[in-house]
Amino acid sequence: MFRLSAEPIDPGALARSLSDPRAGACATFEGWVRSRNDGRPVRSLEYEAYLPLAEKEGARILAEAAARFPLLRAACVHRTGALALGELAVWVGVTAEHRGAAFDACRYIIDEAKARVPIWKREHYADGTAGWINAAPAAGGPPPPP
Amino acid sequence: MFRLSAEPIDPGALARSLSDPRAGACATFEGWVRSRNDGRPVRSLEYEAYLPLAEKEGARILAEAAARFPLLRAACVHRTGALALGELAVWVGVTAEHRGAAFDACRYIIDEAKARVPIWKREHYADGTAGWINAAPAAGGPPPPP
Amino acid sequence: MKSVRVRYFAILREQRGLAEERLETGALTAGEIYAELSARHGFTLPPERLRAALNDEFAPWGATVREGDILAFIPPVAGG
Amino acid sequence: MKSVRVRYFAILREQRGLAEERLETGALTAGEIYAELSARHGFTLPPERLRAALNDEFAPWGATVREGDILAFIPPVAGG
Repeated sequence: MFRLSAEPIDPGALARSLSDPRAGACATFEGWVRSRNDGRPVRSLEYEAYLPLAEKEGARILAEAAARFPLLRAACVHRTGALALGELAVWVGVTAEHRGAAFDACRYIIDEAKARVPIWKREHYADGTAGWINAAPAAGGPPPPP
Repeated sequence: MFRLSAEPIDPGALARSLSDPRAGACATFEGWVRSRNDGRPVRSLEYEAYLPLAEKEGARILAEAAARFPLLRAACVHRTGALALGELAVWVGVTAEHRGAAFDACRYIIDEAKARVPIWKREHYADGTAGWINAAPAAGGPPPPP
Repeated sequence: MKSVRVRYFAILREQRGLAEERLETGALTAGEIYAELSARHGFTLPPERLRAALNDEFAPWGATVREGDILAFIPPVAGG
Repeated sequence: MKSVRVRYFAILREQRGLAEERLETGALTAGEIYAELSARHGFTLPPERLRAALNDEFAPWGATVREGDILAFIPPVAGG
């Protein structure tokens, strides 16, 4: 299940939704809004998404993960709208019988989601300026993780 | 922070305890009691630990992870006593600026904890028998993950 | 000439000053339409940094755009 | 002869029938004490499948055990 959420994400409820009697492992990833990016103090940020295409691409990524790894269930929820420092921006969870598949699939999903799902981040800096991430005319240097 | 817990683990509270304004990533691992192991239906299980040595070895593993990976905070809590199917047996969480370190450190901690911390698992099977895992006189075949 | 719906996101939406418009154009492909709009509005992103989407699905720049299609330009994504 | 506290866990605790005992022994090392106890109680695990711990810290089998020490035998672990 991939979805975009304009409301705060509830990680506990999401993790419970992945439970399965066969599951021995649950790996999760949470992306949090941090107070600096590339050395600049960040005050808040906003996410914009191309809704129908983002949901299609997200569902494709989850289907790919299920085909590549022996997982039981997987979910990814990404926030849209304005977020404060420390808020949960994206949640990924995977259950599997064994931990290798849970970790590998979780990482696959977040790596692909960040590279492919049409979601954009605009950071508001402490000095009052703001900017879209990755929007420079030339792709300069390696893209910052995560 | 590594500890053993005779009481149910609260993953939400643990994840909050890892928050840090610089953290952009939180990777967690949960080990759940599953309904079969090596093809045998499991009814419940119990964990026994060598308390002072388990806590020392767990603390060493967390210190090693902090030395190897650029993480911000890390915690691991392992249950002791009787557990029902689906219950949370072990929780690992790591926060870092970037997701690579969070994933790598989380996996390092659970891999090492399972290999080194003196904790033992006794499974109770649906047919009324029970047995200690990994306790065969000869180490037969690869140890089962996770 | 045909009428196409164009959607803009993120920096392109800011540079265009709106999120969606109806465009009358004689251009044939997604790439030709981006070139036309880019020249008119001064978009800073070159096409090699963008992807095109047609009717809510990714499409190659050479895809033919038809009457009534929804065309979108996807700036480099930055989720997570 | 000296007096040593011996702790048993998991399958060793079951096979010994108790979790801890005080042992009077003339054996010098952790390995010699395990051999003595294993012969007496029929432990199924060979020493190469175990680790020794002395005073709540891992120790080599050749470690000298002294009066009053706490000696533990660690069966193959199985956390998680």
